[in-house]
Amino acid sequence: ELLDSYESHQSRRLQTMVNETYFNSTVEALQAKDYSLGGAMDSAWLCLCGALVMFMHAGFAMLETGCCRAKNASNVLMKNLVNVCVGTLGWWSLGWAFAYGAQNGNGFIGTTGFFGWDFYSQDATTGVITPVTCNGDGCQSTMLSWFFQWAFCTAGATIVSGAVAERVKSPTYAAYAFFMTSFIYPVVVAWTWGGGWLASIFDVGYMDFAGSGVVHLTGGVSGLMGTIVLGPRKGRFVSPEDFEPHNLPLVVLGTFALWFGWYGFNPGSTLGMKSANDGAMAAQVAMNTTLAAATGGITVFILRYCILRKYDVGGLCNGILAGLVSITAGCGNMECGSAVTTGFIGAFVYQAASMLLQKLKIDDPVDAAPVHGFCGIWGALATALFDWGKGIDNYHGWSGWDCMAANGSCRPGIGGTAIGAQLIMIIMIIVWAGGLSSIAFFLLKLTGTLRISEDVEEVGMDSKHHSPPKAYAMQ
Amino acid sequence: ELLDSYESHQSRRLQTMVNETYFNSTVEALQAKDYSLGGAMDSAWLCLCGALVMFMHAGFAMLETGCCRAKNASNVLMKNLVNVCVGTLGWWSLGWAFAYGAQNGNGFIGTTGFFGWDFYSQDATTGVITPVTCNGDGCQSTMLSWFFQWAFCTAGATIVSGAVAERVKSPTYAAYAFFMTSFIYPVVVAWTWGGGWLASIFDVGYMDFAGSGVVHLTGGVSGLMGTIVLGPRKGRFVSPEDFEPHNLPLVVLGTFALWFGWYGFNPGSTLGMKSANDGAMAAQVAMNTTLAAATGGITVFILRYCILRKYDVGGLCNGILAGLVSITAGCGNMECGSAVTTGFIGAFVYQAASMLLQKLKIDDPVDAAPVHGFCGIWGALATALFDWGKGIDNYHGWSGWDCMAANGSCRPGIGGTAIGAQLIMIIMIIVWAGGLSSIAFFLLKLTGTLRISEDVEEVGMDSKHHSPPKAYAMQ
Amino acid sequence: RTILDQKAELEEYMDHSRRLQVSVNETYYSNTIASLQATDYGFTGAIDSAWLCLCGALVMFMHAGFAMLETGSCRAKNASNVLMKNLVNVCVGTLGWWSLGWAFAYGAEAKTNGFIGASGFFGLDFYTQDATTGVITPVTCNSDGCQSTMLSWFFQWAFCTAGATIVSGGVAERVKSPTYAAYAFCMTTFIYPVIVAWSWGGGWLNSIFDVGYMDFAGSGIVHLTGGVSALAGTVVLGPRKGRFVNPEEFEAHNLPLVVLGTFALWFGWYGFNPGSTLSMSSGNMGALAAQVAMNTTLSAATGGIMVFLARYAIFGKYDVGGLCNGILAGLVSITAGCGNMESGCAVATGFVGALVYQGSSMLLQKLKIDDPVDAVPVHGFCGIWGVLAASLFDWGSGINYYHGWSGWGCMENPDGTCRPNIGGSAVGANIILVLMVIVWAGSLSGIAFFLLKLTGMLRIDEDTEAMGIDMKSHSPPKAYAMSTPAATGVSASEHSPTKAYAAPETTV
Repeated sequence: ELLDSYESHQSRRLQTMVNETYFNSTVEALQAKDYSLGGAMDSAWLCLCGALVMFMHAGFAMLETGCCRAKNASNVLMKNLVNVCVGTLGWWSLGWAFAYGAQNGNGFIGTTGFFGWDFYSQDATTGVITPVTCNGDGCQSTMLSWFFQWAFCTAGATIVSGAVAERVKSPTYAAYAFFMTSFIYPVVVAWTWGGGWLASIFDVGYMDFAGSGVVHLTGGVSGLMGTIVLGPRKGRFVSPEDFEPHNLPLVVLGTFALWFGWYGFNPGSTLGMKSANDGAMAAQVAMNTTLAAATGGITVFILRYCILRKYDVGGLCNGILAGLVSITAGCGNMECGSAVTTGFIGAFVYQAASMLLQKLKIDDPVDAAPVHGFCGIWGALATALFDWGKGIDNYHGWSGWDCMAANGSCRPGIGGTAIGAQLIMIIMIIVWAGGLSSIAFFLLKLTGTLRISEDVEEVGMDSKHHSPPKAYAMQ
Repeated sequence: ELLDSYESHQSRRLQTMVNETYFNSTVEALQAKDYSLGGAMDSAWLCLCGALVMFMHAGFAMLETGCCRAKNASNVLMKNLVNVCVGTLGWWSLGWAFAYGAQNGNGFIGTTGFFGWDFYSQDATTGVITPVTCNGDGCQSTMLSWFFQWAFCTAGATIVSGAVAERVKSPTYAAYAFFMTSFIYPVVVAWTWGGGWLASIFDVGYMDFAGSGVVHLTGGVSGLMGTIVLGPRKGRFVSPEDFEPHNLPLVVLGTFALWFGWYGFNPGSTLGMKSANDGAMAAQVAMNTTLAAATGGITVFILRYCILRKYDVGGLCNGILAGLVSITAGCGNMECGSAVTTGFIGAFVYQAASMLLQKLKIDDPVDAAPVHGFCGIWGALATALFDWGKGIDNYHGWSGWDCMAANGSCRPGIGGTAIGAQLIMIIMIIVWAGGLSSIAFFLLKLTGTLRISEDVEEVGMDSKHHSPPKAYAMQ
Repeated sequence: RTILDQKAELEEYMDHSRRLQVSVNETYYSNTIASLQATDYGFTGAIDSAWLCLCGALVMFMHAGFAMLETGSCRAKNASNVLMKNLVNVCVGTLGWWSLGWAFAYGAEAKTNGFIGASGFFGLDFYTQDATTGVITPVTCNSDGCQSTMLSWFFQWAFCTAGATIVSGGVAERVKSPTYAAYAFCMTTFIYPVIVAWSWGGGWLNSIFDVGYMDFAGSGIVHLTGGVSALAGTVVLGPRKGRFVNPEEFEAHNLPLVVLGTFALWFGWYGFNPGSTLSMSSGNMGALAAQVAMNTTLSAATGGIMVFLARYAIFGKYDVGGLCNGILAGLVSITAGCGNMESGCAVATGFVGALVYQGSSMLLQKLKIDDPVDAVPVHGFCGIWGVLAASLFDWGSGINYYHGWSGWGCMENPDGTCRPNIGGSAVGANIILVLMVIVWAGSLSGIAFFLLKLTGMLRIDEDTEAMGIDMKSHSPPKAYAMSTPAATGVSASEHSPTKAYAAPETTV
């Protein structure tokens, strides 16, 4: 009976012990739930951030329209609308596939996912569709990536529309926008964010958190080529006072809309939001973005006042944008003091570039090239120069708050290499986007389809080509 | 002694074993945390998406104002503001209760929750308030639903304000807006989203993910009735050039704001964000919304250019909206190629309807009926025609990526029934909203309180009734 | 038998022990559960960050609203200047908040000395770095979860600069721009942060009367601070020239901008109020945010329609600007109490707020105080009302169950029972908050503006005021150039007949 009593006692205790099968299935259910919540968080974050980035189109449209003359206002508005519509179809049909499709090791261009094919898998027999791709980190739908990156792609293309405003033929620009969003920009992305050859260059890789180089420099240098090939607007350097912004409230509204949208552009570039680290990164990015924007704006404003002895609201707006572009690459791996410095230097870069273009009689109606091109270069450099690490020996790059490691210890002396990688990225973007864009614009020029006739330019595109023939009828 | 040694060995091992009670309480805490996180995610998602939808009011206001004449600009702005204010009170006092209150099986109208009563439960003795209702899926506050659906309700009512602009008496319109938001629209919702008779019709039920029919068709057909009963603005078909948009930048700004807000309207209609499936659905919705908008815009633009040989920015804007309205019902159960097709056809539907109204000399100042009414019909049809399934036999409907099942297997041959259900929904909305609205407008006409006097129409409402007497004083 | 039986039983035991091996080892168990808990913990950090980053962005968009509203409400000849003032305000304010403001407001010292913080200047100490490995830890964790200090900095930055912008409306069209920039720096580095230190920062108002103030999203802390400072500014500056002689010249020059600004502000308020949950880590936080969103909506709509009706009753005209300001009055009124009121009270708050706004707006007119955008009635007077309403309309059942910050339960004694009869103290605490904000912000701003006036740097000269600041000091000299090439004398006069419309402007 000793045994009996022992056994009964024991079995009672045993019944209250956890069986491993039960434990494992319970834990798996909890893990699956967490996994699923992670997917939900990512989607909510990127859908909303993508929407904010999309609202930057409103900003671009208002800013560019306000900066141009009233007689072309409708046309500038149209260019922005057409750009986003055509760009969407370009990104859907070819762009995403070139940028983010599987590269099969070529390091240069993706080759799968045209027209949104293969974005989900369908069970051949049951017909059940699985829209997400899962890996160790969690599940994201390919469509999520498509949507978020779409907003970036069309934003990049819109930059060009500002530079060529008021004199480019509209259908020509639409064709160019398709080319930009389906080939020029996607290939740059394929090299970088898409995991191509620049991602591993020099064994360190480029670092461009949200796209000072990938998006803004690509747009800026293309815009510069466009404006050079087109030549200045008639009379631009004869009677410059005729070319002043026709509606400053629109300019300021556009600037605020862009700044607002940038809180999707930069923080959203964490590309996920499922851990406290993602969250802390987004917070840091938001803070740095804010500081660089404010510093850039006020610095350009003061510079302009020193030069002109007049308040220049348009300059203040462009200064804010210059600060924003400058911080876009390095917002993730800089501390706040460096962000202020980046914005401060970005303001000088912008102002100098703007004056340089003036001097060279290159007519960029909205200063797209100084803001997005030159500050884009500066931003891509700043991200390597102002990296968090302790001096040049502890480069952090994409590793966030920790050094880039090899075999578990920090890799020493890679700061210089990192700067080199940035330089290669900058040069390659200039060569690729600038080269292709100038070829495209030059060919269009040769065929005579690039620039509107003098007559139309004189009268204004609105009254010649638009219905209604004017953007305003205030009386 | 064998037994003794066994027991001591066993008990030592047992001490490191986990007690089930302890385990269960730990697991419950984890489950409760996940459950709670799910509620937090839902709330964050719907609060932010609701805010985006609310911003559509800014879009409507800018679009409608820009489309009208400068002399009535203040009045149009006012109509939009009054609409949202009055509509809020209508939705709070009666609307929500009719739409989402408990129907007690009548299938027609809800009867609880007037004035936000019963939105939370209070313990009679301790006074502690419990604001959430929980079920197996998680906890959501009724106030969350109220807020998100409020944005939809007032947006639906605003559609009408565009159609009747520039000639309706303002207090009359305010009264109508109250009627719309407290009765006409809520009853349509009660039939559909509220779980009423259309939800189970033909054993398949209607399918309208975000409201092509429920919101847009309701608004569009009501607007059409309003504009027919009111008659055209004086001189509209005599000197149409006087009725051109007075401020195109506002029109474009409004379009971008609407498009932006649509990323709350459509993706937010997942009504939750607590699993990777919700997230994947939202991503798909965002992608489809984008594609249809862009396709619709560019197609209308090209159509108009073919017809007019002029660029028509307003047409491009309305084309974007036509695409958005068309995809609103089917954004959740279509693949991207179908979304492009839906937008493409929606553009033709819009353009044809717009020309039809012109031909019939029905004066719809902002083309509200073609955009929201006709494209709303098309959208409700498209959602059944372009369902994911493999042909007509695997209708998915609300089931997401899987077929509608009965007893665990796919229900065959219900695609036709589903189309029938959509037709019934469309017809019932037209009958209900169109009928009630036309009766309301007709009664108001009989009492002479509907339309402003000829004198006021000539001079402009702003200078007659507004302080300040004009919307612009640019000099 | 016994031997055989015992053998069988022992074999059974051996069998049993094999079964025991499949039950769970505690170390394994603990590790597994800890990793699950860590994931959840990480989620709360992620969701907090997503929520506050997005809500902060919405609040930031209120600057667009303020800029459009103020510009539209002023005269065309000063449009550029008003736009500039708003832009400069946010840029300078950002640097002010970064350099000193955040440290004064949220530095840890505020909790101990009760008055002002003193750590975190220039964003220093916002993260910890391991001295040897150089690894950076950007978050501070407690039992609720992890939040980065930078998250708080960002979200509160949007509030700080929004508060300062309120003043820019009150002093518009006559203040010297550099002077205003200097004042904005002062506002964002000291005046506003100290009030925050007293309240949200955990200072002395937090525990006053043993109940503490209640101001959920800042009717008092943000709006009253801005409103009373604007009052000080506008009184010291004096009215615009001719304002009370021919008022019709001072009407809004661009109503679409006013309405656009109003919608942008309303939109941004959904970051301002719901975001003030300051986290989103539980279902309760979500429910609170939903309630806040609903109350915000109701009060805004009620305020707007009430002011509109009141104005129509008084003037017999539709006043769109009044409708816009009514919406803002409703929003300001509900900002303090949106978290501890039910929906009927929110409607009542907006209703009363509309009357407060209209009454104070007429009072200022009568006193010949010229507030171009009615910043003082909207943000100052409705701010006061909002703070009072937050304690008067508390959820609890009667005066005995004050809820305050406790959400949906009563404020409790240490032993877990409801504290009786603290409703009166709560009202008192909020009155103290109102008075202290008025005294602090009003007097500091008044002194600042007065000193600037004495040195002659406050107000633009009469010549500039008559001509418009844009023409005198701006490049380009006017905000709008809507006219045709022909009208501005561009070379293209031969083509001008093809232009279909004439210029609305003639230059000054």
